[in-house]
Amino acid sequence: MASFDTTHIISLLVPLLPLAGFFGYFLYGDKLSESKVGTLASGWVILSFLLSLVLFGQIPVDGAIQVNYFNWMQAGSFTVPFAFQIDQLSVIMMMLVTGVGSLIHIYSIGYMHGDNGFSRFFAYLNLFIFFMLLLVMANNYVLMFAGWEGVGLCSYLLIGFWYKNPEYSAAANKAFIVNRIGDLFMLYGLYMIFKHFGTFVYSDINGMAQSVFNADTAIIGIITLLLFAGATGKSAQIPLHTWLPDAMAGPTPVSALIHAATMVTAGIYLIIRSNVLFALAPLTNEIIVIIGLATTLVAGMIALKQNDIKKVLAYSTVSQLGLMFFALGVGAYAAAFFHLLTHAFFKALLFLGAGSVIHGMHGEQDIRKMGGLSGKMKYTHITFLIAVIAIIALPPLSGFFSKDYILASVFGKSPVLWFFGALSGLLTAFYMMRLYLLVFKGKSRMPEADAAKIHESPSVMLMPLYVLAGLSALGGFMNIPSIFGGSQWLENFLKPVVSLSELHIDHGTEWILMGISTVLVLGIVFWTYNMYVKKNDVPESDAVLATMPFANFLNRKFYFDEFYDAVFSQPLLKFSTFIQKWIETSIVDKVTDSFGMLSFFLSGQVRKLQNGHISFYLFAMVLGILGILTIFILL
Amino acid sequence: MAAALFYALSLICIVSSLIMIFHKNTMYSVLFLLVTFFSVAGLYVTLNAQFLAIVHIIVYAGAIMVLFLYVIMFLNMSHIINFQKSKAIKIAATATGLMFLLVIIAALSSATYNGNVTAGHEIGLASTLGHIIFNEFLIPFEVSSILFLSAMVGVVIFNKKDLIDE
Amino acid sequence: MGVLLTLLIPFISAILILLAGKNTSQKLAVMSTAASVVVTGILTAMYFKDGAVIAGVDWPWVSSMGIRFHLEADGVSLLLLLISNVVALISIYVSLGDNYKNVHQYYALILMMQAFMNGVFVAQDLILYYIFWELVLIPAYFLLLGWGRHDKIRSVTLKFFLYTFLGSLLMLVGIIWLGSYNGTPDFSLNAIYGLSLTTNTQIAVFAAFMIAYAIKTPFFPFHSWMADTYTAAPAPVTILFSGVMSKMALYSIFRFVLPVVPDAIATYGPFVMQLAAFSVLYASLMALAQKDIKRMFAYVSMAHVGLIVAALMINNIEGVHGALMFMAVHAIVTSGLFFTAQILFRMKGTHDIYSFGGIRQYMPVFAGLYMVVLFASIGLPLTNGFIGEFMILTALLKANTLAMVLASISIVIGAVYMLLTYRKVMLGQDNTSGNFSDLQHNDKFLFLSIAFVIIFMGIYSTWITQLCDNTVLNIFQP
Amino acid sequence: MNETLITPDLVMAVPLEHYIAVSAILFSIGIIGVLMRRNLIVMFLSIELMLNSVNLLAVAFSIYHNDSNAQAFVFFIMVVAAAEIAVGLAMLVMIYRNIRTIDIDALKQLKW
Repeated sequence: MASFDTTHIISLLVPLLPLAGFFGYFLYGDKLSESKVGTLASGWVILSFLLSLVLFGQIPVDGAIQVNYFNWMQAGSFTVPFAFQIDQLSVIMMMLVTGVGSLIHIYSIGYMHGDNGFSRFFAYLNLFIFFMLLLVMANNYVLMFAGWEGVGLCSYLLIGFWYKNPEYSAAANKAFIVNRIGDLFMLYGLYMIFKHFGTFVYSDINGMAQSVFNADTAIIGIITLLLFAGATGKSAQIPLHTWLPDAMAGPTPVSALIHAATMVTAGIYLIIRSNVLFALAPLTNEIIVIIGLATTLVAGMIALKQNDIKKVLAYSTVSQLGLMFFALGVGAYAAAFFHLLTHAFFKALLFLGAGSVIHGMHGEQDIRKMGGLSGKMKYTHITFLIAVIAIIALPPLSGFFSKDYILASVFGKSPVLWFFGALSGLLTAFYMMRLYLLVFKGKSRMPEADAAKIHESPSVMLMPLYVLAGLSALGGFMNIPSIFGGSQWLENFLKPVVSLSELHIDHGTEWILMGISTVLVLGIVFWTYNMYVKKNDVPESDAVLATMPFANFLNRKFYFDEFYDAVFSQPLLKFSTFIQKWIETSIVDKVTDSFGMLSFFLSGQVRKLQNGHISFYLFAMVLGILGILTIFILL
Repeated sequence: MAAALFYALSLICIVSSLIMIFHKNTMYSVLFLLVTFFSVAGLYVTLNAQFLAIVHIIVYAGAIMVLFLYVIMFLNMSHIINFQKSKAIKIAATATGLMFLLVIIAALSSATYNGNVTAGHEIGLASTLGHIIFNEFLIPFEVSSILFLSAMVGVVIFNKKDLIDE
Repeated sequence: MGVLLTLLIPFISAILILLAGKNTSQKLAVMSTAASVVVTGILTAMYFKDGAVIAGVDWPWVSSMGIRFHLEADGVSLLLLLISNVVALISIYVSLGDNYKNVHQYYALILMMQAFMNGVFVAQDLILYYIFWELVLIPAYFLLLGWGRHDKIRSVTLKFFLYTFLGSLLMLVGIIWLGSYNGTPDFSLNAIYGLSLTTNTQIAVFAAFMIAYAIKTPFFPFHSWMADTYTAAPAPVTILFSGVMSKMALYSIFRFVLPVVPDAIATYGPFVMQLAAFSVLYASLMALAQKDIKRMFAYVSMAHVGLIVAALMINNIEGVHGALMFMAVHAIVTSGLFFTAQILFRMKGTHDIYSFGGIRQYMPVFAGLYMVVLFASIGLPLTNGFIGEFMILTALLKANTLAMVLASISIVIGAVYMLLTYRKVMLGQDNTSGNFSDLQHNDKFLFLSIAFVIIFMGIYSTWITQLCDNTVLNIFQP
Repeated sequence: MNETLITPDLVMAVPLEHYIAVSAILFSIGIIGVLMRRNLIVMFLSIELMLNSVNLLAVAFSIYHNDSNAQAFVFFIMVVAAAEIAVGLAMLVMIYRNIRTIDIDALKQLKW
């Protein structure tokens, strides 16, 4: 075991501090006041964020910090170390997790005010931060998987946070189980990795990838496909995306932290982390492109019809994640990661803004019943607007840079793909504008009494909004493309982890593409403005959407839930009952019991010989003697 | 003459025992068994076993038969008893008995024994037997008296009415 | 002598309890099991310190038959002793919360069972082993018959007894065959290890042993005694059954099958492996269909032991280590599960899942601890359930893909039934009235300890591997 | 009493096989009697007949083999037979008292 220098201790403290917060709940959760609990819980994460900053400063230019603690599992040739690898990729993720995490902690102090489970909520959030840090800091797939499942657990706990509501706990179950299906494939991938690599450590695997690939080309393809299947579960890609919209049952800060900014991006992190393997699996990459594209378009279309403010954002998240996978599939790892970061900022902001709206409206989530909130919730409105502009990718906010980067990379691969990517951007623009306009603009569509009660959120909730708004606005400057004379800092920083994407297109084309998409987005903005604000007869004007072909199809979210219910859930339950009824009781038990019954039957038959008739016994005796004598004679 | 005597006695013996088992009246059965006993005693005499012949008559004809008769009188059963087994069982019983006979005959005919041993003159005499019983078999002899005693006690206990009723 | 102590302490305590009567029985039982745990702990510490096998006693017994009274504990035996005594302690602790009739007899029988089970794990002579193996059945029988809860308890008990007993008879045939294989009877373990058997003999012995173990473990299709027995037995006894009694069979596979009949395993091991893996899937599906929570946990336990059998059949170092790890894991986790069922039972007097609901709001501590056990059972990382499951399935993929796939589907199904049940029982609104005070004193302490061990083993588990390492290496590199 | 009341010639006039045959026949008749009658008393009588046939055989062998031990055995057999009959008849009386019949087929309680 390596000696413990400061780096060891710091990198251990980063995840342990939030964990301490979790265990602290058992010590002080019931005893301290709300504000103290909230401050403490946020404090752990903020400390952790600061330590991440320290580690950020310590990263060597061309390598990673490896910190080994002890062996987690060990048997023969099978070893899983409990060790961290802090490199460029993970340190940014750490900062993202702890940074956004602390903002959301602070926000929650206001949002969860007065809730029965106030301190429990913070304990869960702290635990989540711990697992997320474990996920991104691990130096091997198994430890990463521990974090991976752990965040799933926290997601389960937080979605079902208001456990008295059976629908919420059902949503929590669904989230966990669907994730588990993905995790099962991921586990297969892990087993395959051990079978062919004999280790789980990233650096070893990356070193051996080429030789394993040379030995059998199919293996890397299978492994990457399985890992990707795991990623579809966690990152809510088709066909495992159905849990994420339901997951909105949790408190809104949870949606912002887990289901927008951090956990759901774990799949993208995983693929970037394994980019050496994925680079060797062209077939997998094509599947990723198809799945990513399908997800972004399908989710975008479903989002058009949603009326719950959080559901719209949830499908938007699915759609954006699909876009990231799309980018990963074409090999634009840095672009995907860039979008991951900017998306984390503006989507967290959107959710927190939505939370602020819900908070202000005392729990109302239906956008048809909102409208004209811009006057009543000024600060929320401004920050929300910034986020919307960022997500629909208007320059110069962060979303513009990252989405443009993706689209530019994709165009280098194939213009057709670019078209679909741009289409997804237009869908985004439409539903986000619809959401924004219905909520903040136009006339108020709620009863006067309710309207009067609407209030701006407290400053403890607004402060994180400001910070995130700033990040959403300026986050794009992390990676200004060369076309604007930027240095592409992020991409260069990630170089030790991710090879530079080679899909560069010339600047002229890039300008044209950028122009086309921006103009189209602006067009959508005006169209929606006309539709939802000018006409003033919302939501009836949504009839336009209703007359669209497949409207019902969209409304029912492509019947995914119904399909899964009919094809998997119900048959599984029926099948188990069938087995219980027909195999277990009718065959297995019967066969076993039949041995007992057979002996009962035989003894019953033999017992008839002992019928109590003396004359019968006498006959039996004589015949027996006769038989014995006969045998003696014959012998 | 002796052979004729043997055959006559055997015939009486067999016939009377057959009547014994087939007769419906229990009383007659007992009486025909008595005939059988006497003819068996006669056979003992032809075998020069006078002492056993006498004991036989005393024990069987004297004691056992009297017991049977007492019981019959006691149970008041001198009438004809009508319960009979079914024909099939009777035939089966007869067949079984005949098969038994066949098997025994077969067994004995296949056995070899030294037939040329001269018969002893005096082994059947009371004095000879008395010597044997009181020398070689003294303890069994005494034990048999205990057997009688216990049989007596047993019988008394069996039929003590108040013990049963309790 | 330390090894002998692990047998004598519970046995003598059992007699003392019988003599002392009802009033002191609880105290004596707790003290006795605690003492056993301490003794085993000291032995384990000694083993870690010296690395040498803990010699026990080696007395001649039936010399003409080559039978010796030979006890000895190596690493694996120590692990199983630890499991057995810790589970016995848990079982006694669980018992404290209930009132049993003839309480002194009850505790005496539990301790007696513990003593005999300890004997199984340290016997170095096959006949001695067999005697302990069967002796376990006697207290088990009376515990089930006397304190079981089932409307047909007699037939359940009879089925349990006859089924497991008849299975063991085949094993006796195998033992005698092995012991007299060389002409002069010698049943010592070393002699058995030294035999060079023909392939056909190996197959016959393998079949004879495996049927006994398949019934005791149990796995599909030899499990039909299990669900009724586990459900009918009082919770502490169920904990002993699933926590230790099933381990007897698993340990025996490790000790008496793997090293003795390698050729037979090479031929038929994959079949047994796939059968056991199928048993995992089957039991998981069965668990999904149950409405009785204790019965469901019984099938969960069956799914887990199926996984262990599959791992043992891999017959290599990684697989065996995974199996041994999972034995320790399973002992703790099922204890926790059945304890949960018992706590629920105390509330409402039933195990029916549908008669519960909304308990979490009254019993937050219980809800949290139940959740720890639940997630350990479905193998969430950083709980011990993950360690064993992951080690086993990794090794299983290398050995047999079909078996791995069959066994691993339970990862998803496990999550389904566990979470559905948790939701039904703990979440939502309270739908009935009942006695809902949160865990108190003993129960809280015990449950916290179980949860602590679950998480501790989930993070730091290599000590179990180290404990078993020498023994495992001896088997695979003689 | 004259010791030559029955001479050895007289004894040897009939071959041993004939004695065997007679006792075998008697024994078989006894068996038939036991099997075919329902009357307990007749069954007892048949048993006596079988005992007698055995005694006869024993005596015959004893004479033809010049061995007087067999006759001692016969003596003891008679003793045992007498005791047996005494006890047996006592039981018979008791059975009769209980079930008011001596029909063997009425005794069906001889099973568990």
